[in-house]
Parts: sequence; C-alpha cells; structure tokens
Amino acid sequence: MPGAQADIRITIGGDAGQGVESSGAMLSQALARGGWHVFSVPDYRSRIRGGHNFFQIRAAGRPCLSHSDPVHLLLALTRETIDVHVANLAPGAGVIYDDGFRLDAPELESRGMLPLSMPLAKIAEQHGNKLMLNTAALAAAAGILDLPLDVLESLLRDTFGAKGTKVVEGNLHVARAAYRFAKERYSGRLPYSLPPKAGPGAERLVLSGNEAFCLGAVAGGCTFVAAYPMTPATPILEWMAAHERDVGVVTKHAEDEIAAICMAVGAGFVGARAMVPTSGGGLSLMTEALGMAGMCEVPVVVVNVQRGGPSTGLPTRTEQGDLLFMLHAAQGEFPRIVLAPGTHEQYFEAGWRAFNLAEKYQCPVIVLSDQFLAASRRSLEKTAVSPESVTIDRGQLLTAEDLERLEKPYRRYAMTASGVSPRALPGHPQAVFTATTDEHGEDGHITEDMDLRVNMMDKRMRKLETAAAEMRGPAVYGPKDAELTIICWGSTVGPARESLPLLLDRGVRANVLHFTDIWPFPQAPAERALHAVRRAVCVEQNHTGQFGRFLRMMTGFTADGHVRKYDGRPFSPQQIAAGVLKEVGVRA
Amino acid sequence: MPGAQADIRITIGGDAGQGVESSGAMLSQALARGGWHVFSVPDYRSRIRGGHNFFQIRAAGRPCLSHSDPVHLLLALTRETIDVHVANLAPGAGVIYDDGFRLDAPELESRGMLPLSMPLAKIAEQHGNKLMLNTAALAAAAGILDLPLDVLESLLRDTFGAKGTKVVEGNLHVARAAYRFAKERYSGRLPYSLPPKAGPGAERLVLSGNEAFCLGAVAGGCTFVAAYPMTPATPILEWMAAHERDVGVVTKHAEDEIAAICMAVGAGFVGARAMVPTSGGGLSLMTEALGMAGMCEVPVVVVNVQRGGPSTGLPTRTEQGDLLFMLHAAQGEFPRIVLAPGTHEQYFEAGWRAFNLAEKYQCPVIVLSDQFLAASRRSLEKTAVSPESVTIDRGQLLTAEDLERLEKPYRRYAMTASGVSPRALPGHPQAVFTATTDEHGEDGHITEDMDLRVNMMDKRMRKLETAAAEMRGPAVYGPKDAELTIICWGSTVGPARESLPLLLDRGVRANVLHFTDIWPFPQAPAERALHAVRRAVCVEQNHTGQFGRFLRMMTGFTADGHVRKYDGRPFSPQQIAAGVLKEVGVRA
Amino acid sequence: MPDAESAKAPGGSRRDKRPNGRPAGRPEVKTYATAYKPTWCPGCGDFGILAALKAALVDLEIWPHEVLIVSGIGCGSKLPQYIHANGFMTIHGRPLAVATGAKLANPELHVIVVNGDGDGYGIGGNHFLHTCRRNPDITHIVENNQIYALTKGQYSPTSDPGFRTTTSPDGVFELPVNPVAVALAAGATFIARSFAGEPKHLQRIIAQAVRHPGYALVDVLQPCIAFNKVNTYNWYAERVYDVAADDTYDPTSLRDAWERGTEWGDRIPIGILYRKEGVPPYETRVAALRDGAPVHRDLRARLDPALFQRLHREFV
Amino acid sequence: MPDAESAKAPGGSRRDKRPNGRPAGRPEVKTYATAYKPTWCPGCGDFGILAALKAALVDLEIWPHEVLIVSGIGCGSKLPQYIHANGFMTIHGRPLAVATGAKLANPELHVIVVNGDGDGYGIGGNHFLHTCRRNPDITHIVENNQIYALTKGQYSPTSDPGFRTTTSPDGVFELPVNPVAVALAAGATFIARSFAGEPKHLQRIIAQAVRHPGYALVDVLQPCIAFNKVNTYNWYAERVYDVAADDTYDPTSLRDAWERGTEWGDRIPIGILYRKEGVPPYETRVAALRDGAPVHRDLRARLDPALFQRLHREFV
Ligand SMILES: Cc1ncc(C[n+]2csc(CCOP(=O)(O)OP(=O)(O)O)c2C)c(N)n1
Ligand SMILES: Cc1ncc(C[n+]2csc(CCOP(=O)(O)OP(=O)(O)O)c2C)c(N)n1
Ligand code: SF4
Ligand code: SF4
Ligand SMILES: [Mg+2]
Ligand SMILES: [Mg+2]
Repeated sequence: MPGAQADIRITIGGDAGQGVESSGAMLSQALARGGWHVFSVPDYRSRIRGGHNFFQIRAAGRPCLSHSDPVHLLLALTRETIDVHVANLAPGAGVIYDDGFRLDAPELESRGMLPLSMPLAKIAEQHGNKLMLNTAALAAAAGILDLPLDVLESLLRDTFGAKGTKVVEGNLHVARAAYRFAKERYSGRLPYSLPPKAGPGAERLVLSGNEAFCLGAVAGGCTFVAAYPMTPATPILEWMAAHERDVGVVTKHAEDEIAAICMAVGAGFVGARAMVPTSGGGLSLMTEALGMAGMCEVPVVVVNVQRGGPSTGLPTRTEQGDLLFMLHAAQGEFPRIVLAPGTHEQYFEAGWRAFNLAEKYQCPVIVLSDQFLAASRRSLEKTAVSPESVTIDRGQLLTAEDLERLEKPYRRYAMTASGVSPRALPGHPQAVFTATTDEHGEDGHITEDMDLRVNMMDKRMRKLETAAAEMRGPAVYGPKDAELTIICWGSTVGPARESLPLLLDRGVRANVLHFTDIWPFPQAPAERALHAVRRAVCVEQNHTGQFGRFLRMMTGFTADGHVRKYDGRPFSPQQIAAGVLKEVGVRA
Repeated sequence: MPGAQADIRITIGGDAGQGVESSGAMLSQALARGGWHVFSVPDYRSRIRGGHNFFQIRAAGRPCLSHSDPVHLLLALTRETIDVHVANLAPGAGVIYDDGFRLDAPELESRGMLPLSMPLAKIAEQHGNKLMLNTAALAAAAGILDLPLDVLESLLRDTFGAKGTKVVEGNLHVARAAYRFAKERYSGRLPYSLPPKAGPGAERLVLSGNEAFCLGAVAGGCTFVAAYPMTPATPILEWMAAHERDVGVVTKHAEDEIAAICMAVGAGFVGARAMVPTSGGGLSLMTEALGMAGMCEVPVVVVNVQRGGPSTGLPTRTEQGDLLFMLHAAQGEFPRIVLAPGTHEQYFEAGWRAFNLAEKYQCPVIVLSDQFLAASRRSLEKTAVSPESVTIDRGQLLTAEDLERLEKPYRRYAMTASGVSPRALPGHPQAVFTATTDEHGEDGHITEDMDLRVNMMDKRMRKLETAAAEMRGPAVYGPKDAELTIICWGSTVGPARESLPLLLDRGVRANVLHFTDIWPFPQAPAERALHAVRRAVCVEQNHTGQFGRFLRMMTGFTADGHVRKYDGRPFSPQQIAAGVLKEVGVRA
Repeated sequence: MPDAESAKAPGGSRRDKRPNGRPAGRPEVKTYATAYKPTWCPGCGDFGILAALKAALVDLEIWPHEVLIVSGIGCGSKLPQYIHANGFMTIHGRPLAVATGAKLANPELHVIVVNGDGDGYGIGGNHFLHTCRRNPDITHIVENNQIYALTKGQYSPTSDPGFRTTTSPDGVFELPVNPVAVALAAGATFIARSFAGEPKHLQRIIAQAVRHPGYALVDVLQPCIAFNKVNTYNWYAERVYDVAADDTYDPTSLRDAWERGTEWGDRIPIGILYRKEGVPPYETRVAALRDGAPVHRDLRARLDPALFQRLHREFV
Repeated sequence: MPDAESAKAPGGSRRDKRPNGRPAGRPEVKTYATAYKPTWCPGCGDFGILAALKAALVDLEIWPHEVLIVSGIGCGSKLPQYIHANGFMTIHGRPLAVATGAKLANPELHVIVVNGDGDGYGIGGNHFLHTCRRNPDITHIVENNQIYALTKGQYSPTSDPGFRTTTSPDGVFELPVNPVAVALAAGATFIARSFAGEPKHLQRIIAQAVRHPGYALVDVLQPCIAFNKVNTYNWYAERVYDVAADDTYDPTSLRDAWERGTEWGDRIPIGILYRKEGVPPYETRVAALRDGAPVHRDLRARLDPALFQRLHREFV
C-alpha cells in the first residue's frame, strides 16, 4: 500500500560492467550518512561484462536484518531492467530511466508504475562527462527520495577526492543538476517516502559481511592469510592484502588452495594466527590438509564462504549447501570446530573468536558463511565492529619462561584430562619437538602401538568435549511461547526474523530458533530449546535440508515442515513467510 | 580347550622384510589345496624393513568369515614373535622356532606352550640355501599339522617354477627335510589338529579382497584405471597394470590423485568404464572432481579402501572412519551412490555392479571397503568370482542407430521423469554437445536462470529417488526372532556373524543386521528391518559411531549400545562378542 | 531407445576409421557457429583466439564431432560454450588431466585443451609439467592474459614483476613462469607462442599444433582489456617478433629454443620455438590400446569364461 | 603455566636476534642425536643423507631449536623422526608449502625441506615449480631414488625410460623429470646435485645450500636397495662427476647450467650447477614482515582503538 512506510526499498539495475554495484554501495552509504539504517544486496553474474545485474537497497528507521519485497523505486540503467523487475514493484512504484530509452510512459503508468523519465545522459555530458552517468542517476534518485543534497555532495567529495578536483567538481555539477531536475519535475509524485530517520546515534558504518569479518580477524590478531582467489571469498584476501602493511598481516596469494592451507598450517605451527578464506571448491582441495591440522593439532582458521553448488555451480550466488561436507571433510576422525555466523555482527565476532577457539583447542576452526552474508551490506554502529568487545585467548601456549621452568623433556602431545596439551612453538631450546601426520606418541614420534593409538585418539577427541562447554546454544527471537518455530542456521536468520511480523499478520504467532555454533554440537542447550518447540519448520538455503538432517542425527528431533531454496538467490522475508504458511497449511 | 577343533588358527610372525606375508599366503594356499576353507589376515607396518609383522591363518571344514582367537600354532621367525603373541595362544599351543634362538624351552612349557624347536636354518642351508628358510618353516608347520606333503610340494613347484629347476629342486629338498624332521620329532604332540576337510567340492581359489574386486571389475567391463599409489588400495592398480595387456584395461599411474580422478572423469565422459582406486587421503584430493562428475553426470567409480585415520594415520591398518565423509564429500549437493561390500563375494560383486550403477544413473559411485577386507585372503568357490553371475547394463546409452533416428537436436541434459537423460558419447555427428560444471540448461550451456537452475537441480537429484528402488536393504544373519541385533556395515559383517555362536554360548540369542547399500539409503526395507529389532548394538570400526549416527539421521532409530574399535586392527569375533555382552550387561 | 544390455559405444569398433564417418563436403567456419554469444568484454583477446581456432579446424578439415575441447574455469575457459564442437568445461586447473583421460579412452578424438594462465600454469601447474613429459597427442592453447580475469584482477603466475593488482598491492615480486622454458625443461615436443592480435599467425600455429603428433603447447598472448592495463594490444604488438623470420633459428635445437624461449621483455619471440619429431605419443605406447580404444571395446567379451579360467589360475 | 591472555609467542619480540638465545659452546653431531633408530633398510641411501645433514648443520653452528625440518610422506620423509631438531612430517607432496608458511611466519628459523622424488617432483610438482620462482629462503633436499619406495616399488617421475616396476610393467615410457632443468626454467637461484654415496660432498653442498639466501635445491641421488635394482650405488658411482672439477664451468651462467643440467645418462653432473646471487628472498620483500615476524607480534596491539578508528573511516 502506498503511504507512510516502515522502510523503503530501492533497486538499481543494469548490465555487468555498468557499475551497478558501486552505485548501489554509494546510495547505501548516502542513506546511512543521511541517518537511515540500510541493508543492501548485490545480485550479479559470473562474467565481467554483459548480462543483467542489480542491487537492492532497503532503508529504515530501525536496523534491518535483510532485504525485502516489494520495491518502491527502481533505478533502471538499462531498458531490460524494467522488464526484469516489474513483477516485484509495489503499486505506484517509481521507475527512473533515461529519456533516451524511448519507453511508452503511459503504458508503464497503465501497469501501475510511475514513470520518471529524465535526461540523465544529457545531464552527465553537459555538466561533467559521459562517465558520470551513474552520478546523475544516483542524484536523481536522491532527489526523488528527498535525500538531502549535501549528504550526497559530501559522499561524492570523499569518494572521488583521490581523483583530483576536476573529477570531484564534475561529479558535483552533474549531481546538482540531476537532483534539481528530479525535484523540479517530479517532486511529491512518488507515493512512497523515506521512513522517519533513526534517532540521532553514533555515526554508522556500512560494511559488507566480508568486511565485518576482516575487521574481526584483525582485532583477533590474525597475522597470516593465504588464499587463492575464489568468489565470493576473494574480497577477504583482497581486503587483507590492501591493509597488509597497515595492520601487519602477511597475505599470500598462493598457487592453489592446497598450497594456501598448507602455508597456513605451517604458519600456525610456528605460532601465527593463520587463516584461509575460500569457497566450496577451494575447500574441497583443502580437505586433506584439514586432516593434517587435526592430526598435528595445529590451530588454523578456514573460512568457507558458500556459493551455489555443486561443482562450479552458481559462482556468484548464495547457498547453504556445504554444512554436512564441512562437518565430515577429510578421512578419519579428528576434532574441528564449525561456526556459522548469521549476521554481520556475528560474522565480525567469528573473525576473532575463531582464532581463540583454534588456539585453545589446537585444531582447525571452520567459519561457514555464504555469499548472501558476505556480500550484503548493512549499516552498523561502530561499537558493533570495534575491538572493545574482543578478547584474545591463546589457550595453553607456553611462554619462554614456562619452558625454562620445565623439568622433564617437553612433550608436545602430552596426555591431559582436557585433551589439550600445552603447546610450545618451535624456536626455543627447551622445546625442540617433532610432529607427524602418522599416529604418534606424546613426543610426536610415529607409533603403531595399539594402546597408545587408542589413548592418543581419545586425547584428541576429548578436546571436543572440552570445547563443547563453551559452544553456544541456539538463540530464540520472537515470543517464547510461539505456536510455531522457524529453525534456521547461519545467514537465514535475517530474513527469518523479518518474516515474523508477516506471519503474525497472517495470524501465526511464530519465533525463530537460530543456530550459530554447529560443532561441537551444543547438546544440552539445543535439547532444552527444542523441548520448548511446539511445531517446527526448518528453513534452509539448500536442496536436501542438511541442517534438519543434522539435527535429527544429533537429537532425534524431526521438524514438522521444511522450506528449502536452492535457486542461488537469498530468501526474502516474504518468501520465508509464504513457505512457512504453506507448510503449516495456511493459504497464502 | 585342546581336542577336536571346528577350525584351527596359525600365526606366522617375523620382521618386516622376512617374507611373513608371502609365507602366510603360501600356507593359506596349501591349506586350500589340501581341501580346507581358509581365511587369513596380514598385519604389517608402514615401513619396508624391521618391526614385527604377522599373518594369521584360520582353516576350517566350513567357509570362514573372519580370523579368530586364540591361536593353536605359532610359527616364530623371530624371538620377539613369541613375546608378542604368547597372550593370544590357546592352552598347549605349539610354537615352532629355530633352534638357534636359544629359548628356554622348559620355561615355555611351564607357561603352557608346546615348544617345537627345529634346526630350520640348518636344514635350509644343508638342503638348499639360506634364502629357503621360510620354505623350511612352512614345511615344518605342514609336518606338525599333518598337511599332506605332496600338497606342499605341488605348491612349491607352481610357485617357484618360473625361477628354474634349481630353485624348485632346492625348495623341495628343504621342504622334505623339514617336514620329515617335524614329523619324526614331534608327531602327535600338538593337542590340536586340522579339522575335518570340506566335502569334495570344486577346486577353491584363495583371493585377497582387492583381487576379488579386480576380477569383478574385469567382468564388469572396466576399461580404464587411473590411480596414484596409496596403501591399502595400491594392489588394485598393480593387479590391473599387471593384467593390462591380457584383459585390455588402460592403467595409468598418474602424477597425483587429482589427475587420476580427472583422467577417469575424462575417460568416463567419452565412454570408458573408468575407475580410481585410492584410500582416504587420495579421496580427500579427489573431492573437488567428485563434484564435477556429479554435476556433469559422468559415470565414474571411486574405490576408497579405508585405512586408519585421521590424516596419514595408520597407513597399513584398518578402519571404517570415512563413511560420513564419503556421503558428503564435495561442495553442494549432487547424486552419488555409495556401496560398502562386506565380504569377498560382495566386493567382487561391487566390482561390476558399481559400473552398472554409474552408467545407469550417470553419477559417481563410491565403493567403500577397508584394509581388512582388501588384504584378507579367503578361499572361495570359483563360481563366486566368475562372470556367470555378472550382467552388464549401460543404462540409457544411445547407440549410433539411436542417434541417427533423432529428430530434434540432441540435448545431453534433457529433463526426464527419472532424472536420467539419455546419454550420447562424443564422436557422433548427431550428438555434438558441450558440458560444464557451471549450472546449465538441457543443452549443457551455462545458465543463471533461476527456474532452470531449480529444475536442473531437481532433475539431477531425482536420479537418487530412481536409484533408491534398486538399492538393497540390510541382510539378516542368524535367527529372525533374536533378542539382540548386531547392526553393522561393510567388512564388520564377517567377525560379527562369527560372534553369534559365541554369544549363544553365553546365553544371548543374537542376529546380525548388515548394510551394504548405503546411499541412496534403502529407506523402506531398512525401516522394516529395524522395526523387527528388539535391542540393538551398533558395531563399528571407528571412534564416533558414524553408522549409528547416520542411521539415526535417516530413520530416527537409536541403537541401545555401541561397540567401537579404532586401534587399526580388525575386530575378531571374540572382541565383538565381549563388547556386545558388556553393552548388554552380561559379565564377560 | 537405448538398449540396456548394449555393451558397445556408438560407432562400434571401427578402429581404423575416424569416429562415425564424416558429413559430405568440407567444414566451414559457420559449421562451428553456435547460437550463444560470447559474454566476453567487447575487445577481449579471447575473441581472436576463438576465431583462429575455428579457422584452424576448418583448414584441417576437421568436423565438430571429431573434436573434443576441454577447458577449465576462467574467462578464457568459457570458449567451448561458444563453438559448435564437443566441449567439456571442467574444474579450475584440471583440463589437461581430463583431456588425457579422454584421449586414452578414445584416441580417435582430436583433443584440444584451452585454458587461462592461472588455470594452466597456476593451479594446473603440476598437470602441465607432467603432461609435457608424458606427451599425449593433445593440443594445449593457453589464453595467457597475465591476470586472473574472471575473479576480477589478481596477479597470475605469468604477471610481470612490479605489476600491481589487488593481491600484489606492492607489485609482483615473484619471478613469472616462462611457459616456454618450463615446457622445454619438462620435455614437451612442440612449443609455440602466438598473439591474439595476430589471428592469421595464431590460426597457422594452432593448425600446426593440432597436426603435431604429441603434446603441443600454444601459449597465446591475450590482452585482457578489463583488468590488465599494462600488457595491452599495443604493448604486445610493439614487442612480438616471429622467429620464423630468422633463418638462423633452428626450432629443433634445444639450445636455440632455450636461448629464445627465455627471452621476455623488450622483445618477445613468437612462432614455433621448439619442435621435436619422432617421439611417439603416449597413447601409442599403451599396451591395452593396441587392440582398440576402451570406448570401442565390446564389454561382453569380458564375460568370456575362458578369460576367467586363465585369470583364476593364479589364485589356485 | 600458560597465560590465557598472553598475546606473545615465546621469545617475545626480539626481532634482531636468533630465536631464544643459544646454548654455550658449539653444536656437535651428537647434539642432533635422537633415541629413535631409523626404520630404513640397512644400506639405504637415506642414512647417508641424514648423516650429511647433521654434519652440515654442525659445520654451520646451527642449533636444533633454530632449525625446522619439514618433510612429506615416504621413506625419505621419515628423516625428521631421526634427528633432534624441530620437525614436521606433513602430508604427501606438500612440505614446500607448509615450509613456506612457516618461513613467512617466523623468518628466523632455518627452514629445511626433505622429501622423496615422488613427493617433491610427482604429487608436489606444482609447489616445486612455484617455490622456485618465489624464492623463499628454504633449503630443499630431495632424496631422489627414482622410485616410490614406501609404497613398495612403483615408478616415479624421475624413473628412467624402460624401467620396469609394478605400475610400468612394459617399462616407463614417459620422459623423466630432470629437476635441475625444471628448477632452472622456473627461476631457482641455487641448484645442486649430490650423491648419498659421497657423504662429504653432500655435506658441503647442503651447507652451501643452507647458507644461500633464497630457495636452494639439492637433488640427491639416493640408492634404494629394496626396490630400485637398476640405479644402485655402483650405477651412480660410475657416472657422477663434480662440475667443480671443470675450470671452464661457470655456475652463474644460465647457458652453462642448461647444458650440464640437461645431461643425464652415462655421465651425471653433480655439484653446484647453478647459483644466482643478489635475488632477495621472498620474505624480505613482504611488507607486513618489515615490522617483525607474525610469531613475535604483540597481538594486543590489535585492540588499539586508534587502529580501528583508522580502519572504520573507509566505511562511513
Ligand atoms: C578450485 C577453484 N579455485 C578458484 C576458483 C576461482 N577462479 C575461477 S577462474 C579463476 C582464475 C582465472 O584466471 P585464468 O585461469 O588466468 O583465466 P582468465 O579468467 O584470466 O581467462 C579462479 C581463481 C575456482 N573456480 N576453482
Ligand atoms: C595423498 C597421498 N597419496 C598417496 C600416498 C601414499 N604414499 C606414501 S609415500 C608415497 C610415495 C613415496 O615415494 P617418494 O616420495 O619418492 O619417497 P620414497 O619412499 O621413495 O623415499 C606414496 C605414494 C599418501 N601418503 N598420500
Ligand atoms: S575480463 Fe578480460 S579476459 Fe575476461 S572477458 Fe573481459 S577482457 Fe576478456
Ligand atoms: S625401501 Fe628403499 S628408500 Fe625405503 S628404506 Fe628401504 S632402501 Fe631406503
Ligand atoms: Mg588469465
Ligand atoms: Mg622415491
């Protein structure tokens, strides 16, 4: 319905290579500077030029946890954009397009849209140059939305500042002209307006999930990143490389993923906090070395930013298809920890917590995110991604002083009740030791002794029990006494939470049960939480319902319904609500 | 108890490099030629020389499904052998050793053993040469056991025939002398004797599991093997290489496991029946390409001969630690078939059945065996490993004639109700097509279309439903109305079945429920079978009880007890019986 | 419809013939046309490579069904999508291994690998090394743009020292792989370089590479207009020279090839840099291939009791 | 006992010193002794390599805690088990990559890789190629017995043509990898060959390799008495000659190195075949290492609000 909005949604569409994503990022940033909360999601193809890309932005007065439907304002950089998105527009939604497109405006209007034709290309050429078309388009949108011009101007100054005054001035001229045109021609025409701003708070940041994660890793003392580029994990390597000098993180673009993880294991072995960001295909190649880290008890953090599978699959799209693979990758059995952060804040936290867990339990830690979480941008308070919330716990790491006090020869793999053996790093005369991926005794030497093997296996696996104590149970969002519970994990939490009011509108009082700590499984809190569930629908971004199957394996719990999506696009709250209603038999 | 035996067990022990395994194999073969059923298991270390190795043989008048405890006759090629095995000897068990060992025979006797000191080295030197020591030892054992000398002689002739008359004659002289010595000195002293022979049947073969599998693969039309050596799978590659010319199988020792599976996928793509034998570490490296085969619907057979993990682990030992890894290896979701043969006959059958399944469902098929099944030798009727039982089913493979009759352009990934698309091989003018690991349409071209993606994913996954119809439910061994059921999978079935009489002796009427077809899970028959179970103990060769967890995931069924072993050595029937009794609260 | 017990591949066991006969007439460039338009950036060097490959196949009078083009993952690796021929776009870095398996299973196919420099010399380096010394009859065309393009601009194993990319913000400081030198050291029997900006040259070189019996490397200088702003059309055009123009150059001499092969900078040699005749391709030496290709084998022959009687003998 | 909030590695941030000070006196061969007896076959060439390595380290006055020996999987890769020094026996084919990570995280360690020919040139070939061009300061000793020994006798990438093994029943018909030639083509800055049967020579070469700043390859001819009955002690002894004896040989000349490096057969050159001075090792060029090694970094510095104020700026 037109009218006052809780939030407003804008989509920018165009061809690959037209700068859709950077325009979207700028508009998101401008809205955040203007005092709104934003959430935005890019949608692009696995190619460099050509093909329709788009960028969805949502702005609200309260924090948004996901994008949402339908769209109130469409910024069409190509004619195709209109055809693609028309089905998803709200009644009376505005469509900004270049007057050169020669569209049949009355026809658009008859289909319930508000055509907002503007001479964008002309304005760009006249006031700056052709390349500034996107600035014109952005400013036009700002004008339509009544976003203050000075906000846009300051952003343009900051963005283009490094390119010299001429570029800045050109962009400013173009922006002003387009803004003015939009206001003059169409003021008050759009039946939707920006919602009330958030209260005056701290200055907010707009970060992608991967960026939030990088900040977390920096805070967590990450000193070594090795990787091989792979969408959608590449931005982690690239961000770290760009900040290598500033924050002091060694970054290595390796010859392949096998080398990347092996380098990280080598770095972790000698004492660096080392990480490897990749996606499923890279993870497949890292499988063998994951077992090496497990066997030799080397801390290492592996980030799997999931994308659409199987195989090369849908390289630029999202999926939660690797859960069971991550839990069981590599031959044999060894302790690993699997975290599946769901929000930008949780992804930031996983960035430092993973290193603490890796060093405390001397094992590989897998951070399982996905393209949706990694690439979506959200406005956050600075405190949400600041070091104040961070602790650094290196676990049982022996200092030089500890080693000098040692009375018996150091045993790297000493049997302990917790399964964790005090760890020395190579380089100290008191702690010369050897490690091997073969089964070994306390001193790291190969053994084929049956009993020693069993004891060593038990020792290693005991670490999982020890770690389980600090794994977090699922979080509940929404009413505790809900009649229906949406069970989800990882990034699905955002749209799932946003679906609750939609369900309530349809008379279904639901809540969300969200898992972030997957392995070791937080058995007791999970069972407690499941005990309180009256009726459950498992919502996952995959084909086979992996988390539902996992939950049954661990607890015997069987969900009453399943909503699964595997088209590579993230769930919207509307899709979850519709899917859940269908599962519980409420007609949509 | 001394006396008439249902079966007799012999252990040969010595240092790596002393030919323990070849001696054991010869004695097994001699016993089979003599008319007994045999089952034998080697136990060796991951090194070339030094360290204790041994070989266990069991001979009986009925087929044996596993080795067994305790041992009646020990053939000690080193002094250490006696110390290692003394705890596992039956009362009055004979110990054959060289008189040069200077053992305290009365002391041995006081510990309940029968010392059988013999001048083996001297006999070898006197009648042949030093290298024939093992022949002397074997003949001595034959003498003690009353195994007919001519059986041994004919075997020696066949074994050394290729090395010329001198070698044959030398070995025969040595054998005769040692046999005579043993008989003359110790006749009638051993309180155990060979059990009654099997009735006169067809000549029996003695094969290792891997050899049985190779015969199955040959019968099944395997034409391409690529591999990288890895214990305990190497013998498959080596057997195939040795027979490359004879049976017409291209064998390729590749530069690594990644190359091996990619070569097999290439060969499978153009139409060969291709396979890659490896073990867990190699499988880890093959993970990514497994997904390629799944996505591009290329038939390929992957054999994982499991060994002790994690990582390099226990390279020459056994484990069932890769089950959940095999079910979920590689990013994303795609159809795969997993077979876990338990006996030599089933391993032979998997050899050809895997190729039929791979071509019928156009997907990777994983044969999951283990070191125990692969390396143990069993006597089998020839018919058990003969082509008479074999069918070759290439599924929906289009012939040239089919293609010539095509009216529309060929679509490799045509949508069908079964999920299986008729398959053409490159090389025909009517079937020029392209395949890609990216998501694709029916013609194999990349797509990012949401609906097409969903349809194509559904089409692929539908193959699993289609295949499920021919997956076999679990087999029941023992009384249908047992009070207790041992649930097991893969190679554990042998010792599990052999444990039933031991359990009955202790008053527990048990049976065995054995799974060979793991994925797609034979849902209905499995549920039926589980329904009949009163009390269940899951017996597995791993730490975390993977099959038990899998069963719970698939059916909700939770076993009442668990017996797990992960010391690298196979279960004996006695160990299973003891473990099960403990789980059900019967004192051992 | 398919015959479940059919144990033969299409084409039966006609070992002495090209697969499945040939259409009448000669193939033309349009024989290789598809309905799919390349998604490459306008101006990308990959267009030239695609055109040259088609033209070379037409020159050689090879039909689409007689070829199998195997690629990896990357911009350049999308090529099989844009040509009407059998194609298999595999996984990143592995097309040489997949191609080797295909060639060994059906030696009658012309097997051509196309992939990028990251795919071929980076992650795929081990297969490159071992394929050189193995010498199967495979043509290997590398679209060498000195960059990881599809992942949007990281440095590649062939990037020049000093080159700044998102993963080399201080400039590359690893020595680039010189594919010619490495192939030479690894024993390749045909090594050539060409340039996407000289399509006629490239077409000739590809045709000769396909004709060469054995592994043939064609490293193609391929401008990436989107991410490599250093090694442009002009940059290459100013530097390349054909060794064929030099009468004293002997492409059969290991020493000459080493001298020129290691040259890179102000002058970049193109053309056939090395060629060794008379080394039998791998597949011609495989015992099991002497009686025909796996794909033409009658699998029912395996059910012959006599075969098993023979095989059983070793287990008695 | 360990301090949970301790954010420093042992040894703190004494960047300018060898790790953790040094014991008094000089190391002796027995300093490197362990209680574990090698499980190699009596007479195996690996014994000679182990002895030469110990002796070289003693010559260089390096202490066990200053070294990290990284190996793969194979007979030869068991070496770290038999020497008292920091050791890491990794997975098959990957020690160079693990070692590179260790070196980048703690450049103060002398990092030495030992592995077999299968491990180093077969499955590990890609890391070999890229480590050569990367040039980290790592010594790489390859126990080259031209066979896969631990898996009981399959042919390796360095097996000579015609060699019969269980996986080459008709004899090898792939060209062997010549590690010297490949390393040269890939840009290695120190390339040597030695022979396990000449322990003094080997000791000298290893010492020079360790001293070389950058990647140093020492390919060691290593008789495997159990599975390689062709390339025996005698076979090698009859063929090897030291290039150092030839005054005209210039190990800094790429051309000379190529000529000799590709020689293999009746005569096999050993000694330092190539050396290039002045190429800065990889780790000396890494920006993040200029302020000290990761293992010596005080991780609490990362919790500095000023750092985050700076980092936050790009997101406003
Ligand atoms: C195992 C794996 N790792 C990483 C990727 C991501 N990836 C796709 S293409 C590519 C590199 C492309 O570079 P190149 O091979 O030079 O081809 P170009 O795009 O330059 O033509 C990478 C790293 C992948 N698909 N698979
Ligand atoms: C991924 C993987 N594949 C295969 C193996 C089995 N394997 C162990 S050692 C070895 C080869 C040994 O050859 P080499 O490296 O030359 O060492 P050598 O034993 O000759 O010293 C192989 C193939 C393994 N451990 N891991
Ligand atoms: S990004 Fe570069 S390589 Fe890829 S299509 Fe564009 S120009 Fe070609
Ligand atoms: S098998 Fe060969 S390499 Fe291995 S220890 Fe024995 S002699 Fe040495
Ligand atoms: Mg490239
Ligand atoms: Mg070797």
